[in-house]
Amino acid sequence: MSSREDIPADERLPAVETVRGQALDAGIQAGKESDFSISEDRLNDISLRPMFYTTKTYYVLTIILALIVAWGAACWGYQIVMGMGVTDLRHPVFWGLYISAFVFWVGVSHSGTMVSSILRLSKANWRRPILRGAEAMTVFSLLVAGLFPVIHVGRLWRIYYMFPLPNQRELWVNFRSPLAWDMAAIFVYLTSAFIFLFVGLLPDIALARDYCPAKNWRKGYLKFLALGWRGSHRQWIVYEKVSLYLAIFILMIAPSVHTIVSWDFAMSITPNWHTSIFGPYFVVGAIYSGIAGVITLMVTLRWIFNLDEIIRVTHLTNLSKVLLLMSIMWGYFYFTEFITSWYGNNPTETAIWRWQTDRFGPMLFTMLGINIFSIAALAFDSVRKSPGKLFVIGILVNVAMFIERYLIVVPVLTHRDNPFTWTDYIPSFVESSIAVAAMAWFLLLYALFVKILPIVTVSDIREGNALSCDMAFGNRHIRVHGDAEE
Amino acid sequence: MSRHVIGIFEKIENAASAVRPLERESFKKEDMELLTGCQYPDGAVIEEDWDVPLWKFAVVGGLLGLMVGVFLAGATQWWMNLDVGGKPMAALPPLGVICYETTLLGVILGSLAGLFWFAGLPDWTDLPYDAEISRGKIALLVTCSDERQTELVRKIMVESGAQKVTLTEEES
Amino acid sequence: MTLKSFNDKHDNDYHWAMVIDLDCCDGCGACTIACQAENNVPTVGEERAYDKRTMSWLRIERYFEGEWPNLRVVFLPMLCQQCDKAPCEPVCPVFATYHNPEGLNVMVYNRCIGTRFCGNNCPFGVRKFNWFKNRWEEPLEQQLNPDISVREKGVMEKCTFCMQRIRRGKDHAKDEGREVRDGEIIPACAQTCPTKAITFGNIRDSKSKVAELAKSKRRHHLLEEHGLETHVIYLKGGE
Amino acid sequence: MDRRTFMKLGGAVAAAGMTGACGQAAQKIIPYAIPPNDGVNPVEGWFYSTTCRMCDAGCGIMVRTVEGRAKKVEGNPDHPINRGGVCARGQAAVQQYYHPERLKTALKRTGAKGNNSFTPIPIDEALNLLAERMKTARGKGSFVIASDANDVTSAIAWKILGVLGSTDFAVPALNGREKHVRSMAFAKGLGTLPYYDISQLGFLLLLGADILESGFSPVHYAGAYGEMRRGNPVRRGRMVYVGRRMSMTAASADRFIAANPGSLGFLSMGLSHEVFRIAGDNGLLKKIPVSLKEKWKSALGDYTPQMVMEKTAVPAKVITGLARELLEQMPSQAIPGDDVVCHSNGVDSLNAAAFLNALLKQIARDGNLLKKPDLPEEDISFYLRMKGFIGVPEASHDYAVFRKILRQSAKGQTALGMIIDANPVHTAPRSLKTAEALAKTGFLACFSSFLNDTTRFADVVIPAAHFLESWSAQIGDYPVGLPVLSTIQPVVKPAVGVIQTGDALIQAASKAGIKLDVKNQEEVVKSLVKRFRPEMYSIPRKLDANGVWEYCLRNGGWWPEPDKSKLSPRYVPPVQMPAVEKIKIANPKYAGGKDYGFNLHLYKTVNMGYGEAVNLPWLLEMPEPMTTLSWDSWVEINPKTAVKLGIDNGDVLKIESPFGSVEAPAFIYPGIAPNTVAMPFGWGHESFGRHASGRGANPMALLGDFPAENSDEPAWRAVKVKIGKTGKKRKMVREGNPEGEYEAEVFQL
Repeated sequence: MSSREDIPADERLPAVETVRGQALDAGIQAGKESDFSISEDRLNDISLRPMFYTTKTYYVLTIILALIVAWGAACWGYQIVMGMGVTDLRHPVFWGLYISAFVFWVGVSHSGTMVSSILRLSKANWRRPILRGAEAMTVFSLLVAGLFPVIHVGRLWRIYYMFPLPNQRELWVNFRSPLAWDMAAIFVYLTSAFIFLFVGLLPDIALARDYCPAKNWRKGYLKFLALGWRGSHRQWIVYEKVSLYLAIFILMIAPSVHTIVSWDFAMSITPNWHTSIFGPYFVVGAIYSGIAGVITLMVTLRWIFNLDEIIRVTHLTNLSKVLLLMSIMWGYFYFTEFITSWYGNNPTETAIWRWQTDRFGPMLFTMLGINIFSIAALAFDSVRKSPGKLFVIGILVNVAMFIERYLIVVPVLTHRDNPFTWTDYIPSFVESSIAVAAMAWFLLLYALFVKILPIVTVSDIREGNALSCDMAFGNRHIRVHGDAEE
Repeated sequence: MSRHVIGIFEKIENAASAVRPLERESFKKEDMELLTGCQYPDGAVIEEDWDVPLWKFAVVGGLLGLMVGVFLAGATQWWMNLDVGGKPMAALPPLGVICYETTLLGVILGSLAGLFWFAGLPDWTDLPYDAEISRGKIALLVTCSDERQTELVRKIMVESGAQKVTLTEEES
Repeated sequence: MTLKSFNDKHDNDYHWAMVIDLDCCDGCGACTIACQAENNVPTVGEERAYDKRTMSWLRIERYFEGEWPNLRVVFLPMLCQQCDKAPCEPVCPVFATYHNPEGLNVMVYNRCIGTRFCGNNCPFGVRKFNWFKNRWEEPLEQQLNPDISVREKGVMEKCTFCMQRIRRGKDHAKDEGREVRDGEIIPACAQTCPTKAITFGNIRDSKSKVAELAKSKRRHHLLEEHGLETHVIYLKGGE
Repeated sequence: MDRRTFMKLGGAVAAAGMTGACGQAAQKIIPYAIPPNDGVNPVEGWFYSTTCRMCDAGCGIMVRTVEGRAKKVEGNPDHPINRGGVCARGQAAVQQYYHPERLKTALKRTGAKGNNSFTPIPIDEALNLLAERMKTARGKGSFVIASDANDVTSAIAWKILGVLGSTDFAVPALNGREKHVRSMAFAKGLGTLPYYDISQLGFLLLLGADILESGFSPVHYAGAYGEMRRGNPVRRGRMVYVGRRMSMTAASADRFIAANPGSLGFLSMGLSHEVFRIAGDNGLLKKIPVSLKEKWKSALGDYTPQMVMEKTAVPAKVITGLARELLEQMPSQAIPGDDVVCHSNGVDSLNAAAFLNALLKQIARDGNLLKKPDLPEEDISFYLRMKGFIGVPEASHDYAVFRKILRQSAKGQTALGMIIDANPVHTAPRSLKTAEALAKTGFLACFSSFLNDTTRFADVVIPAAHFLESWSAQIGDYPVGLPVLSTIQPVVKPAVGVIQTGDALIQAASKAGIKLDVKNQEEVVKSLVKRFRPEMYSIPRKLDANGVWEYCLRNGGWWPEPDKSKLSPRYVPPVQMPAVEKIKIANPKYAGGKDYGFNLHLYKTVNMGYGEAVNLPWLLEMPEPMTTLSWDSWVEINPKTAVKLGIDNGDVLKIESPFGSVEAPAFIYPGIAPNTVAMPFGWGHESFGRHASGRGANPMALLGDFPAENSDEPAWRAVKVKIGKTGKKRKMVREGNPEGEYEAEVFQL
């Protein structure tokens, strides 16, 4: 078993000089060097560099995130001890920032699996480098999303009533309640997303096991997690079939989860929630904010870990095209929801829309402004080609979608059917710090994941390289990607 | 006491070119094994044409999931039959929602079980392996029974351009 | 076999209902204090009252129409309407609230985990949540009614039509081996109402006062368009 | 299949278990969610009849006690005053009894008067101190200030005061009581407060009378109001309110008519004029002697609708309409309220209203439409003799007595002062300088359950027993058509460290050598019942003395069963017609000149009254019916005026009157006239325990020594104020939403 003996023991890898963006693009334009002409070793070095090579900034970043998460945990403890009154929730606003954050994080989690399974099924070749990043985002944002119903519940020490455990007094869960569906859907989605991520990771863990220097602390668990993957041809045949099955079925689960989350609102008889459009509207909103999340993450990974040669600008451009498509679809659904209640003239609903435009006016118009701006901006090629601009759009879209979820939950509850109990709601310090800590918790999980398991899908990229070659086409050389099936 | 000869090839063509002579030397397909870092199409080196019956695991998993779903959303509601908002006891729509979710969970767990079953995972015993395949190389592994066969295989491998050929002893 | 449950409420001989005559109600609020005294409902102090965390199960909603001097005022005592098709029941994930055979929307306090979906789904906004731990100072806790529990923080609560009085009335009736007489069971609010605007009784017994008032042409159910089949029947004011 | 086997099955083969359960009859596995009917025995508890003393209406209540602890106040269904109803304050009696700040020991003053520094002393030491003072105070000026004068404690206090040679027994209250009594005398009626039986009325005109929230007996009138509306299935009584503010009572009226302040006397005369004219045209006045009609014609002549319109700003057409309704929907009556009484022209306006009522009753009597007489003859004398037993004269309610006490004390001429359950420092206009006067009394003994503003000046504070744990009896001040004796008995064992006020007085008096023929309050009540036993005809004959005592206690007192014969319309006493020619109504005069632009309209809220119960959290948190505010006081201002002055909800305003100034947050209220601001009584205690001290503003600072023409009581509805913004803002706890309150069409009411 030979392994890279020349790597110094304290896993300080020689700084791999990576070609920065401009030089690389110049190469492609010239048509000389093809997209994936990185040599195998260089591919391994660049891909596994984020995992093995830890800079000082990384440590500073993780400590800051850990501190924020600790502060959030302290706030949560304070809320448990004092009671839900420390939030600004009141009668009749029973749901607030926590539930809108819950919907946001479940939304962000959708595009991870959706993107990777759709692209995997449609054999789009540019999917390879971004698969793992998206799937990891799914699992971690789902972990964060699953946290919010637990935080928002009034009696945390009785939450086991929510699970159908057989008990002496034969008390079961009411499966006619959308919250019970929620619990089932999120549990199913979390396990399947986790399996999807793990099955995708299997060959790369084997590769990392081989690549990892003997005395590195990762050797032990990598060897264990690789489950003895030898890369034999029979294993690959089974692997290919399983990943096909997983891609299909996770594509069936993901939309159902966000539909069930939207049914938390649509099943109630609260004025603006009781609409049939909520299912698809939430799913499209989820994919929209999810893809924006994927783009943002890809650009940050690319920038922090110098993965310019792996996650190329073409991938980001293709992703931004999908984002453009999703923003237009989201606009379509939002307009449908608005015009139905605007035209229907139901007094309670029009009162809520009026209340939403004047009390929550600034939030509403920033949200709509950002979404319209994102459609306009993404129409320009120059924007789609520059990772910097895409990063900004991604962040803006996610902020807008958080506001949009907030505007679904809060204005309705503050101005409900009973006009006597109309009130106002501004998230308290405890609520906001828990929401911010949740974001930090997501980033912390992601940062730890990058250090523990390879973030780049090396075996997929290697397969892409193997099955593609340069073809002279008239005076030009073009890159052709083969497909094994036909 | 079977011995394994592992030949490391740079290019897929060299590895493919080694197969024909080996077959001539009456090595059957079962003796040969291809170890690669990424997935190569079937038949590129060895023709397996093995149609993996994974659907069995998926279907069994799905049925189990359906049964759990019916139990949760059907039986428990019937045992705990409280009149809740005028809704029937074991209402069909919630039953449908829960069964959809649990069936899909069953299918996915079934596929995972299928992966473990067919790919022979998880066995951490040291089967013959060469770390070079993680660096993009292709390894062709041939099991042979005696000294003469290993020498013959080594010769074929070198001829068809193997970078390195190693021999691993198998005690048992 | 139809999925009829054993506690099917159609063949039960009690179905409690309340009639509130808005023509007689003068908004004095005696019922709200009587309800607090009877059901151990806590007071929450000024800051928490400002944050809308008061716990009273029954409030008088005062609506205006027009302006000075031809101003019209409507007093609407608002309590849980004990809907037959209660929207708050199916959404509770732990069966903390259900409909008992006597047509009451019952709240099981120690089963509630505080997801508060029932509060959201109630169009009348009559469900109150224990945001904090309620405290009764030194001798005040001696006033607590032993028949009804004191709720913990994190639990939803609402008007129960003075369930403990219904139980006591039925217990007396059982001891004497007879049905519950009309007017024998009276909740705290109906008992204390100075203008006798609130009547309570078994609407399924055609001779009861509630059943007779429920047939008056002034009868009115709140938010009937939601199809909730509410069991608090208001009699509109005026001619 | 019981639960233990199910537990074993639980995790196992779900499918098998599931199919098995389906065939199972569901009855066996009944979750505990539906409690079985038997086997659960709710706590029974004991019910004690007593009388509520949270205000002096005296409703009969039954208190439920469990294991010796008072749990709930419930109305006594047979009691004639409240017929089973109890108001919000009555319900809070139990919280007052178990209040954490109740005094548990007697207190002696250390340090200067007024700085609330006391040392706890045993009760009999305090009584010794009081006894010495009683010995020396004979003939040297002593006084008693009490919260009411119709129960056993005041009887004992009055006896002791008599022995001490003084008749200064004062019951200071700003409810215009003395004027009511004098106007009843003018109308040749009873020498007590008027009673209006509204339960049978076809049309009720309220002249600024808030009878449902703050009149003399809100719960009785509320019950009668309910009866008037929905009592008889044939006809629904109509109610019209004329006044300056949409009060809680006005909100229940069918129609609200705005009128100028202090002008309702003119309106009564105008209505009498119109009624006289229309009745004359329709020939309803045949039975009235012609000479009387001539006198009326000349007296009412100049009160034409046009003249009245200038005075009251009520359109002439509306006045004629009201008069016509008064005649068409007989029997009808007009109840004068605070707007009529407590203004500078109070007495005459009240007489005008009394004349209007007498005229209407006369017409109804002639058309024999009267259902119930006010009070049958023999019941009146029986009621007066019972009041005589208590002994405190009606004059004690005159404000003159209270002014005399303050004047003498200020000059230091009073040796001994006893304050029984009253808080004059808070409930008397600040300009009367009650605090300084009480500080100068020789020795001030306060009998109170709580430390309040007045006990700061006390030399000794004796912890009074709560009415739920003491013996007493009350003769209803306001005869509700019947003489009512309500007994009060201890509901729970008296707490240790408190003493009934009457017993304390008796013990102190006996220590001071004053011979009284009773040992304790229970004796007094027993003697009262024994004394009037022969005339209590509704008590069964065969009961012995003890049986009568048991009967009274169980019944909650004694009242004659309404004798069917007396109610028949045949029997209608002749209506004495007051001398209307003597009524000269002067134009309303105001305290406060031109630069005081707004009329001040003070009123009692249904939950706070004059502030006796402001330290109860239930009442503090109860939203006041009209403003839905709680936990603080406010000043109401008309929306248009608020826009003009740039005032918003919660802006703290400085309200200044010629006598003083107060600060309170503004509340925009559509039910108040543009030139008027309104404030509730009861708030703004300086020291009344943790909950009430410093909460809200006390409007008494705005009232002054501006007495009506011929009565000593300050005309507190005749004060003008000016408003200034202080720039501060205060968070107001408001139940209703300012916009939402106008959106009632959601409920299609």
